[in-house]
Amino acid sequence: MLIATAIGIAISRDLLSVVMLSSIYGLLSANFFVTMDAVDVAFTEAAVGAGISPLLMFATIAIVGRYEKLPHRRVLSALLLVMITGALLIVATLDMPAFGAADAPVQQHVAPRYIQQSGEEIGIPNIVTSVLASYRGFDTFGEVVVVFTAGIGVLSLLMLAEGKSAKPVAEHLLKASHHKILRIVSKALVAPILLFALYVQFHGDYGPGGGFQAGVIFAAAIIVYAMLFGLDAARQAINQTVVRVMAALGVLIYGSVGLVSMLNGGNFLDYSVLAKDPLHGQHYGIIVIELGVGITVAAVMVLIYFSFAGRLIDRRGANE
Amino acid sequence: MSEMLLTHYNYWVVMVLMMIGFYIVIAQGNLVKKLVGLNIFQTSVFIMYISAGKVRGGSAPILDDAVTIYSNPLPHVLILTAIVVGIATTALGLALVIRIREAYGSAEEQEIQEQNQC
Amino acid sequence: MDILTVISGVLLAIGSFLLLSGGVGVLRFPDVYSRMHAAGVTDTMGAVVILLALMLLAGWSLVLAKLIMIMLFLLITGPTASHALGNAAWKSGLQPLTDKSNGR
Amino acid sequence: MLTVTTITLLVVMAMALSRAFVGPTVFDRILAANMFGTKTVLLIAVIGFLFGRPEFLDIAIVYALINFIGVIGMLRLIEYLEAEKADAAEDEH
Repeated sequence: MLIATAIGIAISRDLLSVVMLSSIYGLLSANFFVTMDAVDVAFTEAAVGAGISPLLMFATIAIVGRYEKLPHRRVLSALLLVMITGALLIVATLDMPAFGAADAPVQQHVAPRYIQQSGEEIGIPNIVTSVLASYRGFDTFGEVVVVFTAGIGVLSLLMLAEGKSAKPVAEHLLKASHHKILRIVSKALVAPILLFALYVQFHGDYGPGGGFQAGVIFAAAIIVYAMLFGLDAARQAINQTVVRVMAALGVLIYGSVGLVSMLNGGNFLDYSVLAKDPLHGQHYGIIVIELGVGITVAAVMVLIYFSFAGRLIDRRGANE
Repeated sequence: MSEMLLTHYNYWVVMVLMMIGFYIVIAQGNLVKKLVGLNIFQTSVFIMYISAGKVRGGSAPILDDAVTIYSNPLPHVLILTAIVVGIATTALGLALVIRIREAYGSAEEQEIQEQNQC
Repeated sequence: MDILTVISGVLLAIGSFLLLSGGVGVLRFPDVYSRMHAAGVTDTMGAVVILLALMLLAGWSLVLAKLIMIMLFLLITGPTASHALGNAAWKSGLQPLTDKSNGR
Repeated sequence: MLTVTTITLLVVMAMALSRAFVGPTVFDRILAANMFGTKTVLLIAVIGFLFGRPEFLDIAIVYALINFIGVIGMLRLIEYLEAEKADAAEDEH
């Protein structure tokens, strides 16, 4: 089914349906991840692949235009190239270990150690979280910085021309005041979503979840609000400067945990020294770090959405 | 050969997906479409990692007394962060597309190249 | 065999049937509105029935609470989404297929 | 019975997918996407029970929420596009 969807995406020329299909594609791949036991990954893919990324693409399409204009070019040569590469790759897979084999090289290296010892060393049941935040904490720090940088990039690309063409826009469209039912329902939903995001954030030690997922869910709640009550209302509710500061603050929290552990005589991001009992130290470290990750991801997602939507409105204002 | 088919089908699915994404990226002119293709490519890599980490009969890597075999948690960690970074970079790409469209009045590769040659 | 398992099995069967009929409806009906009818009604009902069956399997635990939450969310969001969809389709000027316009 | 339900869900998902392919209007596609989302929620819940680890229903909750958000977002932006089209038509007059 994944393949069928992908082919559909390749064939269709209406960008709207392309995006719709890509959202279905996200849902499908998340399903696949669940059957493959990767619950944390499915969680993230659920929030990102099915929710945020189609929305952003939609916003872009609303700005850029809906249809592809030109016929596909170089189709034959491209197909040929793709076929050859694909064939080579498939030949290469013949040497790969069989699917699901427990003795494949991937399973031999560090994974057994994580599975057998993380329970005693870190003391939290979710191995993914302990690997993410503790064993590979430095990597994750890098990822958070990348997300932060991407946020800055989007801001600097889209905020440049802001205010230049800000004319009043058709009020009723922006605020969607004619969607009474939608507004009431989503008003009722925003608070539970935020609460659920916090649950995901702090329950990440015990079940699937953690900072990345919680951040995305949190941002989704705010995006719903912005969609139905107008961008201005959302900007009033959540001050944009505060969001920007928050994005940086999350990274700062993460980094400073590392520094504190250095001051206490350990290595960078070595939480065992944070408390007398190394287990407690690990717990504190992971909770604080997940918090940092969550804050940064949520803030960056909200910022990205705001700047896209702001662009949309600016452009509309310029048209009128 | 049929044995191969049963044990390696996951890789082949990944390859087909990857090639579809690749095809979209090189053969199509629209920049948004190219980004979607890139996303498909990306997802195929995710699926590759995750299916490599699956252990037959294993269960999700969350410690529980009743479970003895777990799937490999390491690929999960890598892909989890990769997804979030992926969406961030996609957003960056879309922002670039918007700027390009504003500068050239088009999001089609060919038209942009024609304008550049003038 | 436990009576709860039997009941949940029956509920699962009903749910599957509802979903299947909804799927056939979405595939076969002639226009957006009738398709929406097929999908919206069976979606909500089938989902609720299946979740009820799962609740019977779960017994008293955190899982039960989560299932109830899912059910509530689906009950709230499903009809709302259908409403919004129908509203938008109508606003965009799409006419439902009536007897008069049948021979298009 | 759980297995039967899983298979049914997969079949229905395939149906929705084909509707999303064919669907003459945008709304058909959104409808299919929405239906697909509901099916995904159910599938994840059922699979959790099937594999005997039903603790992972959190994912299903997230789906139920995100799916709704996605549909609403798509509809809003389509409304936006329609308004733009109407504006353009007015300009031509």
